[in-house]
Order: sequence, then structure tokens, then C-alpha cells
Amino acid sequence: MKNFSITFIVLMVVWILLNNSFRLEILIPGAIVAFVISLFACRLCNVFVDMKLTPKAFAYTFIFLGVFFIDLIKSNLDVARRVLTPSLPINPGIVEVKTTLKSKFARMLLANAITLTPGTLTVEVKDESFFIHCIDVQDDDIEGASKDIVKKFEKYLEVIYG
Amino acid sequence: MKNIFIIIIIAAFGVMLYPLFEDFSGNDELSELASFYAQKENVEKVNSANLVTAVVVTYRGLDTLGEVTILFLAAAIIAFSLRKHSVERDLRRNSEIFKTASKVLIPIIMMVGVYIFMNGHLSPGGGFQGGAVLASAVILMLLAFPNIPFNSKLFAYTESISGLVFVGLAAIGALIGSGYLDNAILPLGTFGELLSAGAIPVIYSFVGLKVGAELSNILNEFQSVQSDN
Amino acid sequence: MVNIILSTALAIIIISIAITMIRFVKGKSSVDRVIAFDIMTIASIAMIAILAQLLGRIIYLDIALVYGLLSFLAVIIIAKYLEKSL
Amino acid sequence: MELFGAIITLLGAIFLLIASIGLVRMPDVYNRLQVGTKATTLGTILSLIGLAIVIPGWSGKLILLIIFVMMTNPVSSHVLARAAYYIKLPYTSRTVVDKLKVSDKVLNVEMEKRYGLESKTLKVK
Repeated sequence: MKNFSITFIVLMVVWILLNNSFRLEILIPGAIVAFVISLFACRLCNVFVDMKLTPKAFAYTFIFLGVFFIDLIKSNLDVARRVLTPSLPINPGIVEVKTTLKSKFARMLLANAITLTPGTLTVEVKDESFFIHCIDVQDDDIEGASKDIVKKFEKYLEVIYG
Repeated sequence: MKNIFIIIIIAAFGVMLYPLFEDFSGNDELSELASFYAQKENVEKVNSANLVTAVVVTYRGLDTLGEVTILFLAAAIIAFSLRKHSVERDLRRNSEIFKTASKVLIPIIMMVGVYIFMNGHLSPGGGFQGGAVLASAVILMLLAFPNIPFNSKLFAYTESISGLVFVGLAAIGALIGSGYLDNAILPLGTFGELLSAGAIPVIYSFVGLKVGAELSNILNEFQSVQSDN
Repeated sequence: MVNIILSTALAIIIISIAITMIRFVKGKSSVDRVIAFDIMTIASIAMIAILAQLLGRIIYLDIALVYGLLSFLAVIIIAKYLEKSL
Repeated sequence: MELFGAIITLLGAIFLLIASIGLVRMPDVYNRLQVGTKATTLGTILSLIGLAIVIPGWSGKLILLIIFVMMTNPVSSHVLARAAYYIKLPYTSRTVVDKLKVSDKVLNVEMEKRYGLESKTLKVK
């Protein structure tokens, strides 16, 4: 039920963004369509179940987005500097990190956030280990790499998805 | 008995389509949109001798971009579907990230498909394009979860019912409107809104459903043939 | 003024697509070519959006959305084909 | 305000240019993917945000495009990187460490214990 209603709300938001209006004659067909699609996709997308709907979780979602965007910009400046330096200062390698997150959706968000930030790219995910290709390896043991790469996002996602 | 029935149906279609033939009169004046494209300055700006080419390639060139991508995708999917079955196939699992992401994306893609065919009268989309986007959600589903049980009867029913409704609406147009596929059976509304242009959004919706169900059915057939081998 | 800056941005994006073509032709492996294709697509999304502004037609954004969707699917299908896991 | 948006769009375009330069300069597939995902995503997002500032009326669709790019782009690069790893594309000689190789061996042995048959095909690759 929770799953169904979150899917419905997400689809309604998509519909409103697409149509860019709040008028009733647009909302009603949208609601019907969103209802049918949620019914159809309900058994498939059980990803939203772990989401917590407390005010604290909402606040942390915004903090997570903020941290993520700052990191995104920093990462880009870093990569741009490396690309434009004539000697190409890279030090690549694949490192292993551990995460404690259980929820699938949170793990996906974590992997996507890692892929989008400083010189890191998720290559493979096995149980609790993420294998990450770094453009500049600082620390190749598991704890050190986890602290560098994962912790800064994990602490927010842990609050949101438990 | 069957033959007589077919003859009756053909005769009925003939009666329905006859007004089209009778009322036809050549129209010498261009509509507002057509005259914009046909204006001398606009044709000269493109510097093409052929007016139709100028419109299709220059003004509507972005559609071609989409079509080219669709072609690329189609080639890739044919390679996927007609490939010989290999032992490795079942064993290398999909990555978990991809599975989770497709669970989130599938409903959103379906919503976009519905938006495209419901707004067919306002935007470059339409029934066919929207249906193709719906089917691409199904492709994503087949890619992410190859072993999911698939209800092919659902697609068959959707397809036949929307086909029936489409023909039925067209026939109603012929009966109470002024011709086959006439859109004046519903209020026309004001230009530029979702619920306008009479029956066009409704007809487009059913065309979209039909195309989506058909393409999904084709994909599903490919998939099941492939797993039998 | 705004239009001039946007046209400059458009020109820069076109140049970057042209540079990406170098990798597309040089390749070495098919994955390299797919990466080049992916980058060209994402650049074209930005390009279509800017064109929509310059020509003042919001409907081009729909095209950008569907174009992005289709190329995402194409990249995934090709990746899975190369990985032999279809 | 409009000027501000236009400048952000220009900034995005410059990031796209850097991405394409990086794509040509980087030595192996994985590093090319690194440059590809990062700089292009930020470039596109900045361009779209800039356009949303220029024309606030279009922001709905532009926000949807941004969300869409942010959802799909990392996923497709992850899938590509995984494919490149499993078909054993070579790294550059400057690569320092590969933890996944070690873990893969352990996993193969474990698979053999658990399923018997499955491990055979895993070795084939």
C-alpha cells in the first residue's frame, strides 16, 4: 500500500512537471493514468518500501542533495584540472569499499552518487562490497577507501532509508 | 455464410467511405500553417527547389534525429533477439544497480509514453510515437528481468480492444459527424489545451495503446522463442 | 546579448561533439566507441535544449527527453551484448 | 537575471568541451568513462539549469530532463564499465591496484562449492 501510494505520487509529480500546469482538466486524466500504471507496476517496483516518511528524513534528503551537488562541482573541477594538465596526472586503480546500507534503493543512490563524484566509478556490486575505479588512488585498503569515498554519503542515506 | 458476412462488412465500409468520395472538392487555398512553410521567403531561405524536402528536412529535421536513434536501437534489439542462446547467458547476472534503477524508471517511462500520445494534437508526438515509448519500457523490463513471467494475453486483449474502439470511434464519426474519423463528435475546445481538438486525443490514446501492446507482444515472442532454444 | 551567449554555447557544444568524433573513429575497442556515442548523445540533449530556446519552441524539449531515453536503452543493450549476457 | 542564466549555460558547454578533450586524451577505457560520466553530466545539468533561469516558464520539463539525465547516466556508465571489465579490456600500465580480480577468484571457488555446475561457466569467460 505504501509502495503503491509512493509510486502514484511520483508519477503525478512527473505528470505535473511534463504538463507544467495545475489545472483540474489536466490533473484528472493524469490521476487516472497514474493509478492504472501504479496498479500495473506495483508488484514490480517494490523499491520504495524502505523509505521513511518522517520530517527528519525529508530534511536529510535536502542535506544529502546539497552535499552531493557541492561534491559534484568539486569533482568536476578536479577532473577538469587533470584533463587539462599536459602531463596527465592520473594514478588509477580499482579499490574495494564496504557499505552497511541494506535497502536496495539506497544502495542504488549511493552507487550513482559515487559514480558522479570525484574520480570514482562503480564497476561492480557484490553483497556489501562495492568495487570502485578511482582516477587517483589514495588508500588501497578497505577501511581507508571506505572512509574516503562512501562515508560522506552513507551517513545521510542511513537516516533516510534506515 | 462466412462469405456473405464478409461481403456485408465490405459493403458497410463502402457506404461509410462514400461521403469522402462524394464531398471531395479540390482546395486551392493553403491553410495558415501550410502557407507559412510555403511562403516564398521561407523556401528561399532554405534554398531548396523541392518544397516538401525543405519542410521535412529543414523544419522537421529534429524528428529525423529521433528516427535515426530508433533505427540504431532497432538494429541493436534485432541483434539481441536473434542471437544464439549461449550457456553463459543465464549465469552472468544483471548488476543490482541496473535492476533497481530500471524498477524506478519503468513507471516513469510509461508515464512519458502516455503523455506523448495524449498530447499528440499539440506536440510532434502522437499515437505511434507514444506507443513506441511504452514498448521501450517493456524492453527495459525484459532486459532487467529476463525471467519474469509475462502475461501475453493481457497484451493481446489490450490490442484488440483498442483496435475495436478505434474503428468504433471512426464509425461514430461517420454516422453523426461529417465523415469517417471525423473529430467533431466531441466538443472541440480551445486551441492549445489538453482537452481540445475533439476526438483526436481519444483516438490517439487508443492508437498508442494498440501500438504499445503490439510492439510489446513482438518483443515477448522474440524472448520466448529465444529461451526455447 | 542572451542570444549571443547562447549561440556561443551552441558552437562550443558542436565543437565538443566534433572532438568526440575523433575518439569514435579511432576507437580501439567497441566499448570506447559506445562511450563516445553516449557522450555525443548527452551533448546533443543540451544542444537541443539550447536550440529550443533560440527558436522559441518548447516542443523540442519533448524530443530531447525521448532522445535521451532511447539512447540510454541503446547503450545498455549494446553493453549487455558485448558482455555476452543477453 | 537572464544574462546570469545564459552564462551558466555557457559554463555547462565548457564542461562538455573539457569532457570531449578528456575522452581523447585518457589512456584506457575506465579513465575515459570517468571523464565521460562526470564532466558531461555536470555540463548538461548546468546548461539545463541556465535555460530554466532564462525561461522560468519551461522549468517543469527542464527539471524532468535533469532528473532523467541524473538517473540514467550513472547507470549506463556503470553497466558499460562492468561490461568492459568482464570482457577483459586492458588497463593502462599506470594502474596501481585491482581488488576486484582477487575477489573474483575467491567468488569462483565459493560458487563451485555451492552450485558445482555454475562455476564451470564462470571460468569460461
